[in-house]
Amino acid sequence: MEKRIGVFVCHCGLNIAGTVDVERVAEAVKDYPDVVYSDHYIYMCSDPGQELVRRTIREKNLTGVVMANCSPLMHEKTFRRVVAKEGLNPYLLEVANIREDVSWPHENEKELATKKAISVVKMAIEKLKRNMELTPMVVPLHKKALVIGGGIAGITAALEIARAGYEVLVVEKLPYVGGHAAQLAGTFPTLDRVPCLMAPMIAEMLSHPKIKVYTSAEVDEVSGYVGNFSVKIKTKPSYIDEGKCNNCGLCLDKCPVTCPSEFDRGLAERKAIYITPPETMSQEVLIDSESCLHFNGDECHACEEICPTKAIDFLQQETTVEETVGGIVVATGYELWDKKNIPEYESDPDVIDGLQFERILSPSGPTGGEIRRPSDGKIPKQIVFISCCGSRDPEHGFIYCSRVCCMYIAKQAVLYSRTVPDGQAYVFYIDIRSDSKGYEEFVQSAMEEERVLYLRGRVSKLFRDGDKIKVWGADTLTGKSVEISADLVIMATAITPREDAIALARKLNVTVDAIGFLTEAHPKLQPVETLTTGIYIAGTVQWPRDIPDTIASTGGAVSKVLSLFSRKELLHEPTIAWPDEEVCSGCGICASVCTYNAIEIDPIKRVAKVNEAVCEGCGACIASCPSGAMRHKNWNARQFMEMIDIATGAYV
Amino acid sequence: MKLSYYPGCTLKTKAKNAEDSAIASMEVLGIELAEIPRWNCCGTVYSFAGDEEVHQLAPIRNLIRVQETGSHKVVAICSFCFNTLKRANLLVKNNPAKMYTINTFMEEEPDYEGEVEVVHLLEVLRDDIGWESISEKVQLPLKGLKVAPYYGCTLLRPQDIAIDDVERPTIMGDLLKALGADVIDFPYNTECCGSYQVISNPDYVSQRVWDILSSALRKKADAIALSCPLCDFNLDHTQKEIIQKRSDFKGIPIFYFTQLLALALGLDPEVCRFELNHIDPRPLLESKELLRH
Amino acid sequence: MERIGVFVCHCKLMAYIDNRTVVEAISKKPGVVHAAAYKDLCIAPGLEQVKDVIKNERLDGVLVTSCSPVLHKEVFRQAVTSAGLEDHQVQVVDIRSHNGIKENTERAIEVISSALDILKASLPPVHTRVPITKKVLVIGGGIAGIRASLDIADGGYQVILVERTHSIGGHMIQYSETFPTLDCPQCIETPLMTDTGQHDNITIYAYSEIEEVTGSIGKYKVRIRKKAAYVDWDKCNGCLMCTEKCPRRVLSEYERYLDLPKRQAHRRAIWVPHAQAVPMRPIIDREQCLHFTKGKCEVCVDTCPNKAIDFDQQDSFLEIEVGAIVVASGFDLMPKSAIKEYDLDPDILEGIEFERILCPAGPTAGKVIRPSDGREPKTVAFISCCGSRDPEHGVPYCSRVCCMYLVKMALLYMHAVHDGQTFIFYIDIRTTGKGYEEFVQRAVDEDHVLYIRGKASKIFRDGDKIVVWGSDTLTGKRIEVAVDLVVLGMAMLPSDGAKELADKLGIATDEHGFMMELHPKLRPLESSVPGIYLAGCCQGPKDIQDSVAQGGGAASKVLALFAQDEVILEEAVTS
Amino acid sequence: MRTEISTETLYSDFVKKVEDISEQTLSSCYQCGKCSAGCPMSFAMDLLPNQIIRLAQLGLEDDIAKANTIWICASCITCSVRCPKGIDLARVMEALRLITSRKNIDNVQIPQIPKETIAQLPQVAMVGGFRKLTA
Repeated sequence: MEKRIGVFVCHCGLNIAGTVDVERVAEAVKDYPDVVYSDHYIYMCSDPGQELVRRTIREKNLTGVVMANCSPLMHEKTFRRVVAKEGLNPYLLEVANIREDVSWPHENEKELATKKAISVVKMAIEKLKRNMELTPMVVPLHKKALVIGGGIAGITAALEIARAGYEVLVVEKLPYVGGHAAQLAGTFPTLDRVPCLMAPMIAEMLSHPKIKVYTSAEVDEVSGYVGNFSVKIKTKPSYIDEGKCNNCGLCLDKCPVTCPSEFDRGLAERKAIYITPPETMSQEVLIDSESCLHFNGDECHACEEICPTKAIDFLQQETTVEETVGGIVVATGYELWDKKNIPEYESDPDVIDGLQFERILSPSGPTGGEIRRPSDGKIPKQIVFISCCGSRDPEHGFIYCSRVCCMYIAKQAVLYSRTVPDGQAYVFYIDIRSDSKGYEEFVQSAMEEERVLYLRGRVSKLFRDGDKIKVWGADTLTGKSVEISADLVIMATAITPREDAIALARKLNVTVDAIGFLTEAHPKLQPVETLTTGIYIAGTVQWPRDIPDTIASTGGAVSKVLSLFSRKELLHEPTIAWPDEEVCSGCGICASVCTYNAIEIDPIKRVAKVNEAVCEGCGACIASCPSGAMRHKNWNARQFMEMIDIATGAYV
Repeated sequence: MKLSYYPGCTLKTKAKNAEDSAIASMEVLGIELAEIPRWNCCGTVYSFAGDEEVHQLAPIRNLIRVQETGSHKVVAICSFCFNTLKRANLLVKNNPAKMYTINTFMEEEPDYEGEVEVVHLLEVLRDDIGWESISEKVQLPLKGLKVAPYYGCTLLRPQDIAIDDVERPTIMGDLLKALGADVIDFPYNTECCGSYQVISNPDYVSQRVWDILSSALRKKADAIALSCPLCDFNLDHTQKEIIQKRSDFKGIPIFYFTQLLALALGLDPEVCRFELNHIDPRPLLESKELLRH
Repeated sequence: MERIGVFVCHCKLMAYIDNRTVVEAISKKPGVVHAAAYKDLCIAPGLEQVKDVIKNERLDGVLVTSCSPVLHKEVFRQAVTSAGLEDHQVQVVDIRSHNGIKENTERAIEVISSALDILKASLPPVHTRVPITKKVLVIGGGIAGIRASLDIADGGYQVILVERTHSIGGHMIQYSETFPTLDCPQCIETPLMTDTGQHDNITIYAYSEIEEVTGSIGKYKVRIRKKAAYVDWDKCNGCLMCTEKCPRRVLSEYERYLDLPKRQAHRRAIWVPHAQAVPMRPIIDREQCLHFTKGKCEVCVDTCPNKAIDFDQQDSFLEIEVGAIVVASGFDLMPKSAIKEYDLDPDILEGIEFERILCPAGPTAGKVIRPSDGREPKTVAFISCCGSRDPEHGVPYCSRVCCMYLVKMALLYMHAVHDGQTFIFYIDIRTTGKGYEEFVQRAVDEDHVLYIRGKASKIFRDGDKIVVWGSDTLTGKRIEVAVDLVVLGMAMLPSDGAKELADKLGIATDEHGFMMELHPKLRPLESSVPGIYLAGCCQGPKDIQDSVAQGGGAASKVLALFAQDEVILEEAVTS
Repeated sequence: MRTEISTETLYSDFVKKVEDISEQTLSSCYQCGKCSAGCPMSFAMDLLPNQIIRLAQLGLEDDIAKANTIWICASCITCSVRCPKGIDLARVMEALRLITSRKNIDNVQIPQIPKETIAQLPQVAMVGGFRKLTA
C-alpha cells in the first residue's frame, strides 16, 4: 500500500530555530519519496501545533508522521496520542530529535546543523517506512504495594495507601519501625516532641488491618515488572515465642552480654537480649544473635533458664516469604556521615553527632532528658555546634548541602538553652539556611531570645584540653580567628545514603547517583518516579530532606501508586524483541545477556522465548544473537541499514 | 493667625538670613511667628542615652515655655531644633515615668503636660496654608531657577519625627514648585553632610559636601535649597576650600528655603540677608532676573 | 460522670507549666478521682498505664492534657475505648501549643477545668454518613494545580480546574529556564499543560473565579463565575487572527507590564498570553478595547472567521458539586515600590520581569536588553532579600526561591552576554535542594558570578548607570558598583485575593496570608478544613520541585479520600 | 593570635552597659551589612558599623575602642531607618561613645580648634559636636 508521510518541523521557540534553518529542513524533504506534506511551526507541542498535525492527517490522509522536534523522551507520548486521535496507529509516528541531537550541540555551526537536521529527518522517514502497526499488550495488575523502609516516609506511605483501601507490605531492616525520626527529641519549628508525633502514626500502622509489617526483615530478591513484582522477604528470627513472652524482663537482667544500643547511638548499653524502644510503640523482646553468646560458640542459656514462660526459642530459623505486589515505594532513608571522616576534629566522647545529641535531649533518652555529656555526665555549660561537617566540602566530603542541619542545630540550641538556662550555645556556620515556613523566624528568635551565638566560619581544629574541648574557628565578619573552650561539641555531619542503598538499587534495578542517592526520572516533572515503572522513591533515600518535605514527597509517591492501582489493567510497550523460531538454534546466549530476565529457552522446542511483559526492548539479545534469529519490532536490521546509509552519506 | 515660634541660637546669629526671611514671608502669608519668651538652647543634638534624662531637660523646658503661652503648637525653622524638640517631646509623651522624673527634677518649673505639638515651618506651609494658596500669593515666580531641594537628616530621621516620606521626600520640592522654580531631584538629597563632624574632621565633611554638590550639579542644578543651619554651613562655607582644590568647580549658591520663599512673595531682597550667604547668590539671581531693586 | 481520671502528660517542652500545682488543683475538682502527671503518655508504656488506671479506678471519664489533639486524640481514643469506655468519655486538651510555651500554670489549670466541664457534659456523639461525590475542584492552574489535576485525573476521577487568568501554566510558564537543570518551561511544562487540556477527566474553567463555597467534606457545592471574555470560546478555534489585526497595543500583564523599546512587550486589546496558552482562546480587555472605550472599531469582528466575537457577553455562573478541593492559588511578588531606598527606574527590574527578557519565547526572543534604551547590559547586579527577612519594612520570612533564581538568571545572562559581569548581593546563600549547591558553585567557578555578602542600602540612577551602594561584610569594605541593570529578588507574597478565597473556603491563613496547614510537620498538605488540601505556594514560598511534589501529595490525599464511598462526620453532643 | 570567645566576654558588663544605654538588643543583628552599605561616613571609618555591632555582640571592647568608627559617626540615623531588624544603630554608637566620655575622656580637644574656626562655626555645629564628642 502506498505510503503517505507527513513531516512536521518544530522551532521550539529559538531552541531549534535559533540554530537550525527550520524552513530549509521542511523544504528539503518536501519531495522526498513517500513524503506528501512537510511544514514547520513555532511550537508543535502547543494546542495549535497539535491541531495542525491532526488536521493534516485528516486532509492529506497520512499513513505516517515524522515529528522533527525535541527528544522522544519529551514528546513521543504526546504525539502518539495525537495521531491515535486521528485513527492512525501510534507506532506509525517517528520522532526526529533535531534539538538535543542537533541544535543544542551545534549552537555555533548553523549551516552544518541545518544539514545534519535534514539528514536526521530523512533517517526518521526511512525508519518510519518500515514500521509495522503495533498495539501495546495488556498485563495483569496486582493492587498490593510494597513499602521498603519503616521510617516516617515508609509509615506515611503505608498509611496513605492502606487508607485508600489497598493492601500494603512494610519491610523494615531493624527490629522496630520509626526510623531516625523516632530517635529525635523534638522538631523544628514547632518544637513538638517527636515520639508524640510518631506514636499515633506507628500505632495506626501496626494495628491497620490492611498493613502487614515485617521487622528485622530485608527485601532479598525482586523480579517481575510493574503490576507484577514478585519479591522475596527474608525475616530474621527474634528467638522469642511471642505467644508465651509476657515482657517481664527477667531475662534482660540475667543476660551477661552488654553492647551499645543502636537506638541511643551508642550512648547507652543494651543486653544481647533486649526490648525494642518504647518510642517505636512496640516493646518486643528479642535476641541479637550477633552478640548473644549462645550463638557464638558459648553454652550460655541464662535467659532460657530464667524465663518463667519458657518463651526463649534458640531454634527459630530465618524465614522467607514470597509476595506479589503491583507497585513499590522505596523509603529506606539516610545515614549520617561518620565523624571519624574528619581527622582534624579529634574523636572524643564529648564530640558527638546530631543524632546522638537528639538522644541526649530526648526525655526518653539515655539521660532521661537531662543534658549530660558522655565523658563524665557533667552538665555542659558551653556547647559548640559545627555546621557543614562533610557537606559543602567537595574536597574531603560531599559538594551538596545536607539541607536539615541548619535547622536541627537551631532547634537543638533552643532546646538546650531552655533546659540549661545558664548555658551558652555557639553555632559555627557558613550560610544560615532557614528557607521554609516559619524557619527564618525560628532562627532569629534563637538568636534574640535564647541568645544563641552564631559565628560565620568553619572550624579548623578540635582537640581536648583537660576538661575542655578547644575549638579553633573563625568569625569572618570581624575577620578574627576565634577560640572557644567547650564542654560538648556537636558535629552536624552530612546526610548520606545508607551503605546498602546501592545494593538495594541493584536488586530493584533502579539508578543511583554518584553519591548513592536513588535518582528520580526527572527532577521537576517526575520527582518521585524511578526509570523503572512501578517503583517510586520517597524521602531521604532520594536526597536530604526535612520531615515536611519528606511527607510531601511521600505523598507524591503515594499518588503515583494510587493512580496506578486505580487502573483496571496495564499496558506494556510492544516495541520489543521477538525470535524467529525458524532460525533460532536455542544457544541461549540471548537469555544470558538479558538484564530483565525476559528470555528463556523453550525446553521442548529448544528455541528462545521472550516474556513480552518483561522485555523492555533494549536490544542486547539482538546484538548478541549469533544466528540473527532475534529481531526487534520496528527496529529491524533493514531499518538500521537505511538509516546508517543516510547518516554516513554526504550532507546535502 | 498667631503661631508660637522657637528660633534657637543659630537663627539669632549666623543664620539670621533664615529667620528674617521666614518671619517676613509668614507675615505675608498671614501668620505671625510669635517668638516664645525666655527660650533656652534646645540642646542641639537629641541625646540617645536611655539611662539618663538630664539632656532632655533643655528641650522640655522650652516646651513648658510654649505651654505657658497657652499655645499647643510650636514651630521651628532650624531642623536641628525641630528634631531635638520633637524627639524629646515624643520621648516623654510615650514614657510617663521619664516625664515624671523630668518634671520632678525641674521643680522650679510648672509640670509639662505633654500637650504641645512640635512642627517644622515646612509643615505649616504645607498643612496650614497649602501649596495652592502660596502659589496664588507669588509675585515673582522663580522661573528658570533650577533648585535642588536638600533635606539632610534631621527633618526626616528617625521615622517617627519625619515631616515627609523618609526615603522619597517631596515637601520642599513641592514648595519650590509652588514658587515657580524648576525642582531638581537628586539622589543625594537625603544624604548626610557630615554634620557636627565639621569641628573634628573638616576634611571628611568637605569630602561629603563635594559628593552632595557634584551630585546636584550633575543634575544641572543652579542652586540648592535647605532648612538646616548646620547643613548650610557645611554645604555653603566648605565650598571655599573645594573651589581652591578644584579648578573645574566655581561654586553653587546655597539658599535657605525661606529666602526663596521671601523672594518669590515679592518681598524686598533685603529681608533675605544674602550678604550672610557664603557663596553670593545674587549674581545667579541677577542672571535669572529674579533680583528687583 | 462521677469517676473521672485526669492524665497530665508532661515533657520538658512544658517546663514552663508546673505540673505538680496543676495536678493538685485538678484533683480537687468534683468528679475527679484520679489526677497524676506522666511522662510520654502517648507512647506504648504510657498508654498501658492509662488503661490500667481506667480498670483499677473504674473510671467513667478520661481527660488527657498534652500537646495538640490534632495528632493525639486518635491514639488516646483507641487506648481508652480498648479499655471499655466510649468515644465521648475521653477528652484530649492542648495545654501547650495554643497556650504558648511561656504560658503560666494558672492558664493551664483554667483550660483543663473548662475541658473537664465539657467532658462531664458530653454525651455519645451523633454520626452522620455522607456519601462522597467523587469529583474534585482544583483552584489555580499553576504547576502545583496542574500536577494535582493530572494525578487525580489519572486516578480515574473527574477534575474541575478553575484558573483566574485565561490560560493555565501559572508563573512557571513565564520563566526563561528553570534551575538547576536549565530546561525551559516551554519544553517541560507545556506537555503537562497540553495533557491537562486534553485529559478526558479534566474540565478547565479558565478566566473564571470561585464565587461561593458551601457544604463539607464529601459534598461541597461551589459557585463559579466565568468572567466575560467577549469572545464565544465554543465558536473560537484559536486561530488568533483577531489578535494579529487588533489595532490597539497596550502593556501586557503577562509580560509584567514591561515597557520595552519598539513596544516589543505590548499586547493587543484582544489577546492570548502566549503561543502555548491552554486553552488557546483570546479575551477582550474591556478597559483598552476601542469598541468599548470609543464605540468605534470592530476589526476583530470582521476578521473572525467563526463569528466568535460577542461584545454583549456577560459574566456567567455555574454550580458544581465536588467531594474535595485542592487549593493551589500560588503567589505574587512584593511590588518594587515597597522598597523606598531603591529608585523606581525602568532598568531596575524584579525577578519575573528579567525572566521575560531572558526567555527565548519572551518579548525579546531571548535577546538580553535593558528597558530604558534597548542596549545590551554589560553589568548586572542582583539583590537578594528585597523585602524578605525584613520584619521592619517587609516580611520576616525567607522567600526560599530567590537565592536560586537569581544565580540562575546570572548564569543565563552570562551565557547570553559572554563579556558581561554579574554581582549578587546576598546575606546567606540558601541552596538546599538536590543539585543546587553544585549549581551555585558552578556559576561562581565557571561563569565568574561575583557574590558580595551584604544588603544593598541605596540604589539610584546616575546618568547612564544604576549605582548600587552595598557592603562586603567579609572584608569590611563599603562597595559601590555602577551597573547597567539591576534585578531585585522581591519577597514572595500570597497571591492577590488569597485571603478572600480562604474566607470563602473557610480555611485558616497565617499572619502573612498564606494558607495554614493542619500541622506544619505531619499534615503539611491538609488545610484546617477536612476535604480541603493545599498545594504549592499558597501555603508558603516554594520552588517548582517542591510545588510539584506537594501537588502530587495533595492528589494522594484526594485519591485516598475517594477510595472510600462515604465519610462519617462526627458531631459532638453535650447535655 | 586567636580571640578567646566565652560567656565572660559575651555577657561582660560592657555588653550589658551598651544594651542598657542604647536600649537595643545586640543579638538581634544578623549582620546583613545594610547599615555599612548606607553609612555616609563609612569611607572614613577603619571598621564598618556592622563590624562594630558584631564586636559588641562578641563583647570585644578593646577592638571597638581602637576603632575610630564611633567618633566618625555623624548620628545621621540612616542605618537605623533601614535596618531590617529595627536596631537603632545610632543609639548603639552613642552608647559606645558615652561609655568612653563618661570616663571623662574627650575625643576632640576644644582648645586645639583654631579661634577663627570657632568664630565661623555656627552654634549648632559647636554645641552638637561637643555634646557628641566630649565628656
